[in-house]
Amino acid sequence: MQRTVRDALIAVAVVFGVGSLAMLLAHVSPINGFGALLDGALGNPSEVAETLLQTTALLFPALGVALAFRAGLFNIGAEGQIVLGGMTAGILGVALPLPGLLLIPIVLLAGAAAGGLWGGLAGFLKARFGANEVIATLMLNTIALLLATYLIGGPFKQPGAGAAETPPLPAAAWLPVIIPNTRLSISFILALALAATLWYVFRRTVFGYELRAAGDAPEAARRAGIDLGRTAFTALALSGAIAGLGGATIVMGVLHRFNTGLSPGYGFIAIAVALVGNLEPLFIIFAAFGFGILQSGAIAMQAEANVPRDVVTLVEGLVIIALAGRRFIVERRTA
Amino acid sequence: MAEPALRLRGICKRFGAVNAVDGVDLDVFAGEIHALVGENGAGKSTLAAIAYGAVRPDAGTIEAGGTVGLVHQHFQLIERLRVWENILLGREPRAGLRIDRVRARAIVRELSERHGLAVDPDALVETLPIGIKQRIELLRELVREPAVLLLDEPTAALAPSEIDAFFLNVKALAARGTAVLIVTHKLAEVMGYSARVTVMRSGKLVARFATADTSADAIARAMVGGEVPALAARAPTQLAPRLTVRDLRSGAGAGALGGVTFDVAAGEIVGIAGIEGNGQTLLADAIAGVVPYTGEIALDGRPLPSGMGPAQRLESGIRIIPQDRRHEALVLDWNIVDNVALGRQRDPPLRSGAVIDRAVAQRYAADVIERFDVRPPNPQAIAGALSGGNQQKIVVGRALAGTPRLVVAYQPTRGIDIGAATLVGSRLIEARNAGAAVLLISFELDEIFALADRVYVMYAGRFAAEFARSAIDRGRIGALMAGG
Amino acid sequence: MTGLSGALLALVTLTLVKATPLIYAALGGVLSERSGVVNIGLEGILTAGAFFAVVATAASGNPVVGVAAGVIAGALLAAILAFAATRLGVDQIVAGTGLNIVAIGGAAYGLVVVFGQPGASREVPNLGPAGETVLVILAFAIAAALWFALFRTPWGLHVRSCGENPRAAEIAGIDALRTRFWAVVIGGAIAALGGVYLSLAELDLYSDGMTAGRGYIALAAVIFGRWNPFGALGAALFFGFFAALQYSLQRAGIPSELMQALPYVAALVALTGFAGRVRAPAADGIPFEH
Amino acid sequence: SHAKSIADGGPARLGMVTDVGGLGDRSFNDSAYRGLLAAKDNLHADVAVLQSKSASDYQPNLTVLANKEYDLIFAIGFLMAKDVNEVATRYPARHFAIIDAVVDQPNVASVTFKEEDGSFLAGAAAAMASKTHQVAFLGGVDIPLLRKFEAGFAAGAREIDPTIKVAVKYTGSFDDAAAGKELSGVLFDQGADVVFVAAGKAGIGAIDQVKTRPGDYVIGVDSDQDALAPGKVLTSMIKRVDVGVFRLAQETVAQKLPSGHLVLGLKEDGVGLTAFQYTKNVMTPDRIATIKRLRAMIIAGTIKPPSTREELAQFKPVPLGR
Ligand SMILES: Nc1ncnc2c1ncn2[C@@H]1O[C@H](COP(=O)(O)OP(=O)(O)OP(=O)(O)O)[C@@H](O)[C@H]1O
Ligand SMILES: Nc1ncnc2c1ncn2[C@@H]1O[C@H](COP(=O)(O)OP(=O)(O)OP(=O)(O)O)[C@@H](O)[C@H]1O
Ligand SMILES: [Mg+2]
Ligand SMILES: [Mg+2]
Repeated sequence: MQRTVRDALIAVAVVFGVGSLAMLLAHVSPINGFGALLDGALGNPSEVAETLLQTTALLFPALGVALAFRAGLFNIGAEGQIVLGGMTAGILGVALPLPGLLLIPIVLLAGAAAGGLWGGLAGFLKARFGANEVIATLMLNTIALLLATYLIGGPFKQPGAGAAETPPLPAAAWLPVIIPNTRLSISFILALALAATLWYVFRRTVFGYELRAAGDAPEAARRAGIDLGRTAFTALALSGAIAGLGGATIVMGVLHRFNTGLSPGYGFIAIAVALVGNLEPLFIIFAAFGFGILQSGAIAMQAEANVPRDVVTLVEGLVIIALAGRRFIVERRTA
Repeated sequence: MAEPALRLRGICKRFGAVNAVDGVDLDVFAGEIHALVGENGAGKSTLAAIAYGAVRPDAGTIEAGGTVGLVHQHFQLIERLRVWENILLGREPRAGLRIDRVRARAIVRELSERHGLAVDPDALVETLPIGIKQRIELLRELVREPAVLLLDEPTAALAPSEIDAFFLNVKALAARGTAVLIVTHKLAEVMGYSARVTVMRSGKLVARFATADTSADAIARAMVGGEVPALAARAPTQLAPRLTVRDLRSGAGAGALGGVTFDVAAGEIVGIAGIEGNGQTLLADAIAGVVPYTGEIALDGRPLPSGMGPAQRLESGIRIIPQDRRHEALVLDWNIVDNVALGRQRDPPLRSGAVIDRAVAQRYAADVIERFDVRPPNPQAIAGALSGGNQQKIVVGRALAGTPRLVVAYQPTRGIDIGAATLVGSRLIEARNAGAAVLLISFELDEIFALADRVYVMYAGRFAAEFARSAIDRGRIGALMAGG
Repeated sequence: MTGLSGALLALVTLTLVKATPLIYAALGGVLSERSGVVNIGLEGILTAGAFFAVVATAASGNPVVGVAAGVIAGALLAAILAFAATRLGVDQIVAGTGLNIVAIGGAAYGLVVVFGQPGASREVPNLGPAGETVLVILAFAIAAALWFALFRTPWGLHVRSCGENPRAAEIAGIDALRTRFWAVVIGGAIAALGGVYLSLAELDLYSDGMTAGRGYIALAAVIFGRWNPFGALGAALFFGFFAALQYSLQRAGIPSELMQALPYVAALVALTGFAGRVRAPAADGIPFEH
Repeated sequence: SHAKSIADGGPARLGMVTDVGGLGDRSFNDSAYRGLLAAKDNLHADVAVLQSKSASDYQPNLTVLANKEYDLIFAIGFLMAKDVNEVATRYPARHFAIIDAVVDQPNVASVTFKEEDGSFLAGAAAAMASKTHQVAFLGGVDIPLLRKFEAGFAAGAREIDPTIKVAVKYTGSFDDAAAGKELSGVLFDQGADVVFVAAGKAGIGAIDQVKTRPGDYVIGVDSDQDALAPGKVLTSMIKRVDVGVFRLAQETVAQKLPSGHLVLGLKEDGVGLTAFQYTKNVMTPDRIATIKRLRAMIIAGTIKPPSTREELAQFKPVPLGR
């Protein structure tokens, strides 16, 4: 708890400190800059809805990244898992002739399965061959993007489409909107529910216990009957599935089509979100909301205060560096 | 007398709450071999590190009449570099920009010949046996021509013949004027080679003898500082076959397990005596199911195939007290409750459905804390913050909880104080009395003699002999451990 | 005949063009990892090199000044990672990931601050064909020099010992943290030349996203090249060849994505050990404290 | 949140969202931006530009501008058609404009161009300049919009030289300058000596490529790219996105909120060639005269440049009657 508060304070300090410096470089008063950012993120209900949309998009992969971290594994591949989850949802959402009540859960699950397959592949390589999961998931990111570009541009190309994207999803495959006249869909509720579930799983279940043991003391866990290979596979597959589910919700709830550019780097920013949330699912909700404010407010900041929104990317990266010293060191040294 | 080559005065060093070294004075003279002894954790390594300059003391002065060399208790070699690279690291001969490799090899060869420590300069360290690695450790210090040489348990991993050769070299060094301080647990070495001996206990200097004027017993009494508390009494038990091991082999090269056959009955403690590195680790790991092996292991007549992992073995009632509690037994970031649950997380009533029953976990932890006198008696205490002895109590308590069928205890009292060690020993005897089979693997003969009903002596991956408790012959076992 | 040899020459040239940035980045990675610091931030270092080379060239009008600025920028960015990895003892991989994000965001932001426009800088005088040739040759020269330095000089032995067992290195009187720090910084300077090549030789401007994942391919080349400068050089050329081939084969029905995926798949295969045993330096990625 | 609306005499607030090509493409997005800047300077409008780095940026960008009550919101590029449609539905009180696509909503104005007409002239110029009887087209992504360039260009070349060889390649993206450089190199190596590049940022790479190739030319696109490599860019097929943007801005300032479909061709000066300022040595006065004649014939409807590959297959050169 204390650590979480401290991490959050560090993150806030980096965001405002470095953000202000960068704004001064662009000859913008930080008060105007951050004012526009906050106003753009939270100024009216429709803006809050957009912020929650960004929160949701970050929450899924952040939960996935956190799950892997808890098992002592670094899933740097959420970005690719989002792409494949989204692609699968995009293709199946168009292709499956099912009514909405069936279509939505099936397509969501298929998206999760695709992400899970991708994460699981890294997990399999680790469990079977001891392949380093960091490099594996990193490589699989690009492979996923190329695969999607190939499939969407080739075999599954929308006739006459101008971009690498699938045809629009039928309305039956759209996630129901929860605030009228906004884009905020039930995916937000789904993400919150998932966070709560993960919280319970980590805290209470045998599975969560074994996952944490494998992450915190692998050799002790192994001798306590925990199969490290299987844990690595399961953790990375689940981590990928959660990110893939996130990708599917972007396609079904936001874009209503799959486009290879569906994620502006959510999978990477999710690392910062997971770290700021100290890998605790319930704290991660708040971290995701914080980053959601940055992501969505940045657009208004650029429009209204003339600060390039890239400043937000810059500070997000710095938050990751600032918090890289947490927690993992112990475990990796003893591994 | 001449000026000492090494002169320590009033050395103090604290680590947190621990007084590792507490006001120690020590002189080592040129040409002298000075032994430093004491129980685990007495502060010997810390004192050596301070004399070497690797650890800064909180108080006290250090004067040395020249270079000080230190051979570490734990090997510090770079496995994937060559022998000459390890020995000359940081003082490579140069030819222009490059390392003069011809000269480097020559230096190492000359050094190795001069000290009678044969090594192949071009060999990769990772391919070498432990004895040779120890030579490299020594050569790495000798290349600096130290005036003072500190040796921290240099023979712990050496075969007896290697030990003899090693001391011949040390004596030759001393004869050439080097001051030698040697930390050791082997009183025979102290009696055989040292001129003087210093005894430490709990960071303090408690005795100093001229070796010629004392006896091993006197030194031992000084180390312990009084009488050892009494162990639990062994009750007569009904021996019933439990563990059978037939021609068990595992691993390759130095430290491999080369085919052992034995039984441990329920109600019996079988001790395996031997010097570290003679296959004991693989023996314990094979029974634990964490290394592949050939041959047979069976529990109550049920064979345990090589591929069977720790989970099923735990389920069949096998409990292991591993050698490295910090890495192999505990999750240091976790509290006592969660650690006590480790390994039992799938067994009801701890597991209820997919969930861990926290009330049961609390009860388990309270039980271990109570039976083993864990301090502090707080179930929420984080394992990593406990002292070594208290950590070990949790590991042993967890292993002995319930009714284990077989307990494999690997150095169960390593690095813990005599009180805690006695408690652990008593609990092992009680488990035996209650019908568990106990396999006790130890490098320390005293531990074996105190606890075991039967003893096997292990050497080079095999059993050299078997002794019943009534027929234990200290001298004979010592010789067999050394390969004699 | 002349058509064929002309096409072949074009392919060789293109291979060199595509491989050069990868060679620099991979060599920087080799040096860093040999000292025990995993550098996931190569992509960010390429970005910084490319960006600051253009900024300095725009300011001075002289691309040679740009080269120097790019190299210094890469070294400084690497110094952030090096400092975090050695003095703060943080998780290098997490920090490296942050580094990439910082560089990408920073360069995009910098474009607006320096050039007053987002997306791409204006054109600047570039190094020209002669300069480009020098940079290509220099890549090979640095590979050879790095091999010599790592495997023949005392400094190289010290660096490698820190990557294998920093505690042992310290016992031998080597300051492991300082050695690691400078290996990462020099590695960053070398890697940055790859970015300089992209912006001042292959093109004459900086544009967002121009590194296009080359830092990650370089990481693959480090592994595929087994942490050896010549191995990394070979791997970079191999990947460069397929990048070049992709243009010629584009209309031959082979999807270009397949070609582009090749380095990444090759790295996966290398990781599984199918292509022979790969062993990273023993202490690669593990924080160390005195 | 802001001071005065246009109705109260305040400045018009004009927002613009670029596609993933982004500003700095020296072509499509930049051209639109010039129109916006002209509106700022000449019409005293407040302007804001939001760049899109990926497809998922389109809607948030449009939504922010809608939330901030911009008077007219430009979506630059057909990639955003669907998103404009959705946001326009959600914000019926706001006004939008989309370039290069038609969105059928009362509060959306659509602007498209007759690219095939301008490209036809570019093809004619290329055929006249070519010594190898080989010219080439390098597109961004192989999509219907780009095929209007491709078909028009090939037809124009054949109009001048019926047996000319026209090679066609696509870079696969609009933002990969390096790919533009490499692929244009390949086309030159294969014998083409004039390459028409319609590939966004990739075109910059092609211009870089041609700088070192004596006797070869590229034809620029969208913006006037002639000065990027004087003498090496034969001409640019400009597409006056800026004209379209400025016209809609004017209507907005005049409080006539635009809607409907605006098609800009040669006649409206929506497309056309630049004036061969640096390439007079190849583009002799009589060649320029031919281009002018062709332009007149297209405006008059005598020549109907093809806009698809199918139409191109049917295309027959029209006698020029010189
Ligand atoms: N770096 C350290 N941090 C904290 N405590 C330490 C550290 N090093 C040693 N200690 C503690 O200091 C005490 C003395 O340790 P030391 O290693 O000197 O004992 P020793 O006599 O060499 O024991 P052994 O016979 O087991 O080698 C022990 O309680 C040990 O746990
Ligand atoms: N290497 C180390 N690094 C950090 N802390 C250590 C280290 N070794 C020991 N400690 C800490 O020093 C304290 C004493 O440890 P030590 O193992 O010496 O216990 P002890 O005094 O021998 O206890 P006991 O009497 O139970 O055997 C503990 O708090 C332990 O966590
Ligand atoms: Mg102790
Ligand atoms: Mg010691």
